[in-house]
Amino acid sequence: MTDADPVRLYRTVRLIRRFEQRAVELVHGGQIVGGIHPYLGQEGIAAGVCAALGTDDVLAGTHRGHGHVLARGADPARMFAELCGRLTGLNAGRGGSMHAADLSIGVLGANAIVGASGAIITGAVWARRRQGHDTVGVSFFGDGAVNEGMLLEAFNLAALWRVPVLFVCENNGYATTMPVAGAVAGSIAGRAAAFGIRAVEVDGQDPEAVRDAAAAAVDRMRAGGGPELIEARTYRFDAHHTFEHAVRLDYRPPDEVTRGRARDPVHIQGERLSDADRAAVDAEVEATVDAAVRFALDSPEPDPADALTYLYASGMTARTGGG
Amino acid sequence: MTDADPVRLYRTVRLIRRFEQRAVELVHGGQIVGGIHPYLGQEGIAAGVCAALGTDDVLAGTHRGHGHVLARGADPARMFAELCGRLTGLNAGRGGSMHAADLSIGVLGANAIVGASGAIITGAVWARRRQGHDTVGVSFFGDGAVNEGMLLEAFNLAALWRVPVLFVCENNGYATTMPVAGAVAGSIAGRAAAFGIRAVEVDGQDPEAVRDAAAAAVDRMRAGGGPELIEARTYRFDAHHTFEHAVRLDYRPPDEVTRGRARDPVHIQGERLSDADRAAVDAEVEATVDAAVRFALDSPEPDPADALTYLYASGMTARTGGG
Amino acid sequence: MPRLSYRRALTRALADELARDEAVFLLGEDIQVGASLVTTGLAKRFGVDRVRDTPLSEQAFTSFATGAALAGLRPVIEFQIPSLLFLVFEQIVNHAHKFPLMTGGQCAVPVTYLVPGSGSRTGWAGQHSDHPYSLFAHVGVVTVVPATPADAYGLLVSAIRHDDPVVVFAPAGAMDVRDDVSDLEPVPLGRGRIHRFGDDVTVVAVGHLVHDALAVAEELADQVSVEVFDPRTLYPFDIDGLTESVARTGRLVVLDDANRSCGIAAEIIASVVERVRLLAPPRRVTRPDGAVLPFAPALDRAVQPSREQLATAIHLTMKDSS
Amino acid sequence: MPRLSYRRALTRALADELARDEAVFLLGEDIQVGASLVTTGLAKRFGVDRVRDTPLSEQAFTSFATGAALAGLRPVIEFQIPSLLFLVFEQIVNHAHKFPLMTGGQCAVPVTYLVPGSGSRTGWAGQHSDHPYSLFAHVGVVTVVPATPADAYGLLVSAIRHDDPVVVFAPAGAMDVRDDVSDLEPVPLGRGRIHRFGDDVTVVAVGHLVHDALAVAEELADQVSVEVFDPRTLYPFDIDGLTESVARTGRLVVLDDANRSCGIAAEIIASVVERVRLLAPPRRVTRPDGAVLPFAPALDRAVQPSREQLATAIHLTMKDSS
Ligand SMILES: Cc1ncc(C[n+]2csc(CCOP(=O)(O)OP(=O)(O)O)c2C)c(N)n1
Ligand SMILES: Cc1ncc(C[n+]2csc(CCOP(=O)(O)OP(=O)(O)O)c2C)c(N)n1
Ligand SMILES: [Mg+2]
Ligand SMILES: [Mg+2]
Repeated sequence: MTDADPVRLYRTVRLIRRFEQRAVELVHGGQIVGGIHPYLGQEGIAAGVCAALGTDDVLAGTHRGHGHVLARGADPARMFAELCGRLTGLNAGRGGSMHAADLSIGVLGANAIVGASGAIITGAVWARRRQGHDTVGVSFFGDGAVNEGMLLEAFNLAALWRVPVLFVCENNGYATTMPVAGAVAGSIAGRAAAFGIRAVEVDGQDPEAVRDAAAAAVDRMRAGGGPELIEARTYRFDAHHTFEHAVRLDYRPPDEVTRGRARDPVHIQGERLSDADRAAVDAEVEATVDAAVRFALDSPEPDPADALTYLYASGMTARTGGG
Repeated sequence: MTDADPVRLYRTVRLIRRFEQRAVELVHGGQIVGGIHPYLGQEGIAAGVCAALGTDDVLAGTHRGHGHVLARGADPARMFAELCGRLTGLNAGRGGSMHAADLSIGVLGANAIVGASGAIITGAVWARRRQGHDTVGVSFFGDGAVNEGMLLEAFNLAALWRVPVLFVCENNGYATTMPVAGAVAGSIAGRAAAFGIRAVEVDGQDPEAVRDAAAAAVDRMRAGGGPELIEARTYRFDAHHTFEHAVRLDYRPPDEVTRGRARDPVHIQGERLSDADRAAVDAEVEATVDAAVRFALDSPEPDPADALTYLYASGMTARTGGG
Repeated sequence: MPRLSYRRALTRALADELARDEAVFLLGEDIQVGASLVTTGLAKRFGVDRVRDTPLSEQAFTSFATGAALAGLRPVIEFQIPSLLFLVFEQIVNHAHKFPLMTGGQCAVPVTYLVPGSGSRTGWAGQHSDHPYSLFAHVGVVTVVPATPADAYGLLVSAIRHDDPVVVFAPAGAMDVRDDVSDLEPVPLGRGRIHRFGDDVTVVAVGHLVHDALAVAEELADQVSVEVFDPRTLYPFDIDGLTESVARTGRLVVLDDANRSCGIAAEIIASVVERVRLLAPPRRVTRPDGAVLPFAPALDRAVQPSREQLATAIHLTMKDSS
Repeated sequence: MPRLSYRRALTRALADELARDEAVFLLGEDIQVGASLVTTGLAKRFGVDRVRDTPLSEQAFTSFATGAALAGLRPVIEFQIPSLLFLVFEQIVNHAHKFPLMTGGQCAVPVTYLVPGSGSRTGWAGQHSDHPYSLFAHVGVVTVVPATPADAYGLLVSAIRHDDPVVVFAPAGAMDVRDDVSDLEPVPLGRGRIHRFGDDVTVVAVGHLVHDALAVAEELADQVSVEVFDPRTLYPFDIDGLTESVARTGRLVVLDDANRSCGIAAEIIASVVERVRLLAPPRRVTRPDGAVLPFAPALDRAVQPSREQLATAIHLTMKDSS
């Protein structure tokens, strides 16, 4: 089911890039409250992995999660609306940047807790397979997450029960300000391998390399091969969180940042298109993003009276807090 | 500082064996309330490891913890008193079987939560070294514990910060009724190795083999080599918990039990002594254990009025629960 | 009428729900063999795929259940020790509980967390003897503490069918209670039960303590007429049912095997005094603040609320209002 | 007099204790750079060995602190998010808290858990906006929620010097409060503070809500005389101080940014009505039951207790007793 089209892959990478740049502007403009963790620089990973998925598959993301949701095909307009806290948002304005979800396309959600998604997606994939679907799942997480016990437990569970989950570690060199070497004893790939999980490293800045690695893993998983891990080496082009735009935290050497930003997935994939194709995609993406932002900003905000509407799926209502 | 004396090693193994057998009797007699997790069959591990430790070292154990406490040199009389809930117990009757501790000799405690001791001991060793001691630590745990995220996190922390902790996995083939193969993807030693922790497997039924492996590890650790892991292959001769003596749970094939019990650390180490030495040790241990049980049963019970005496180390008192 | 033990009532509830609904499955440690004696026979009857033994990875299997629930199944997890709920507190409270709201109503997380043998199991000491139900009432996860075999059956069935997460505490002190039960049926969540009518004072008792409250009520029957109210569900709490009772009796005593500060007893008192003018100050008999159960049996008992304390509290309440 | 922000007061407390006592050290995520803006400059001054950045392994580093405390040190852990306390709940409640009793008094576990920015940080949504202090009051871990810069300094210092575990919540809503402070000194744990005297009603407000309570009290000053009581420590609670206040005013309203059921507001009401006969039923203004903070700012605000709700509660309380 892999989508091998370089143009569509470029479009996804470009869409995420422009989406994130606009989102940062909306943060600065006060339309997005609370800030975001920009996915800038890491677009090739979400785009490449999602190109290898079929419609029955599911994924779960991270705090740096916009790219995963968009690459899987969520509506950018409803995504912007979510970030702006609007009723038309994917989560009706209840989730925001760190919880954007679209279960209708198998996006179980971004997740603000580092390392949390691995076990959740393992359970979801296992359940869907029991229900007769040929589902595989993807759990995205950062280099920091491999130090969370809950994720390592999930590695074990998925391997033991041969649940086809592709664990995708986006190694951008830092967990907030903590460099990988200061946090990870041994290696990331080696950690998965210890659970009998096949692990490969891939250039996360090259969308096609990611796609190919993911496609091969997905094929093996669908054939019954059990979970796999991809460590995608990447670099975060911007701050850990937009909060850093106001408060300078000193932890990445400027020349490292320069070097890191030099390998840009948008350019790498863009080079593979004709100038005409690329220009067409860029224009189309620009129009999409423009319209999406407009949609979001024109959308109504939810009514404070409905603040607890979705608290209980069972329809139970909560006692309010007034005196 | 390794104690290479085979007689003393035999004495420890024998002491634990007889202690546990008597403890089981006390459970059946109702003098020990709540039951115990007998260490029977695994005596060689605690005995062997502790023979490799010096006075400044610290250890933490498990729910199956009597052997660790005794091997480190705690008074068997006060240990029995603890199991019987007496004021003279190591913990003044407050801890019981799963929490027996003697901080005066570096036993930070048995621990009822599987996988919990690894990080605690890592912190304790790091702290003592900062205070100028040449301390190494031992964290005992079972094969079930390697599936607990908190223990895997501790592996990472100890390896990263090069804290000399010897992780001793007592692989007795089962976590309660769950066989290792049903619970551990990959291998136990491989899991440690993934964190850059040197790992060896050893015959846990041979006390000298355990001692030698531990001594070599402790030497390397004192020389600055960072944490290590020993996987000691062993077999639990008795029930997971004495509760099983009343309720038969069917999970170990009888012939497996027979085979497992054939390799007995008491016999293996006993064979290394002259008959006279062995008889002398046996008699001395018998006298010790007899006296210890008497001491325990003659000891007073704590006063219910003091039920919360040690609740706060700061001396804070708790509001009581009466009406 | 057949006599059924509380423990077997739980087994029956699990079996009936496994049989009724393909989406139901069990997860836990040693549940195939049935080490807790609750899941006995279920693996044989329903297969090891639906009665799944897990490695000791509480956080992962709790979140695994969340994921399976998101995909439409109805997992039931057995926890061997109440304090294991501390270990998975994040996974329940920060994930399972929050997903419906955070996704804007896109999903439900119908997971049941069952703790057979909560509270003191004499001799199991500090880390095995907690009764942390008030924590779940605080965070707003449905919390059930059945007192009788019929309620154990009926509430567990309702928990499994409920579309939000539910924690079911089966107190060690109630596990061996037996009762004549004619027909077993679901018991609605959030509805209390008056076990004994009385005129002078309403005693609210939680879980196994219902039986103690009934015993004390009988003991004092010639001096004071005690009504015994069993909330059964601690969250959401049947405040209407309780208010009706206290409005009649005018007096309130709560008997609760949890720590005192911020426990369900505090909530009950606060909710009642917000609504009803009492004839005497309310009283509560609870564990002490910050309780850790010491090992020695006499100390373990001393930290738990007792019948004597309840009788004293009832007497004092009557005196205060005379 | 120098003006000091609440945030800087925390920094000052950490620096003073690091300087005063070699046994003190800090652990946490991104504390060397100072991502929370609380530990700024400390790594440079005291070295990276005493201001230790950790991997994302909350459970391990929390227990590492327990071990270090058992060996005689006094660790302070910074948690970036209140819900990380859920992740280490077991390690704090089942280990650090229980060790002294379970070992029969052989040890102490003097660890401080500091959460800068607890409660709602507008726009951080469901998993970053909890205020779980009542959970710690229930289990019996010392729980501190300072409202002012001087108290933030003084209570954090006392927490670090205390021989048992202490959780310090520094509400996001208070972090930017500035105050004139002359001399900073330790503030005793367990002692409340009356911020404003009044005759008609005692308002107990927790953390940042103290400032809201004071504002409402001023607003209503010509109609009702409001006393504002700040418990500062939620466990152990200064019930004597509060009883004295309520005995004078005869009325009680609690303003609390935690979930309603089994929250500290319930405990305060229960503790007071056990001791004092009120002139009107007590009232509480809290988050709703089971609250999850929705992302959209207006919804986020709607779930938190408001000044309007407090003013209404005060009015109703006065009316009830007239
Ligand atoms: C369990 C947990 N611990 C800490 C945090 C706070 N936090 C949010 S993102 C982050 C860094 C994550 O690093 P990494 O996993 O490498 O992902 P990246 O941000 O680099 O994409 C931290 C510490 C959290 N959200 N969850
Ligand atoms: C975290 C945790 N999960 C579950 C339990 C219940 N439990 C106690 S011992 C045990 C099995 C432990 O197996 P293993 O680690 O192999 O040690 P063994 O009993 O074989 O010595 C279990 C499941 C527990 N005490 N702690
Ligand atoms: Mg990273
Ligand atoms: Mg084992």
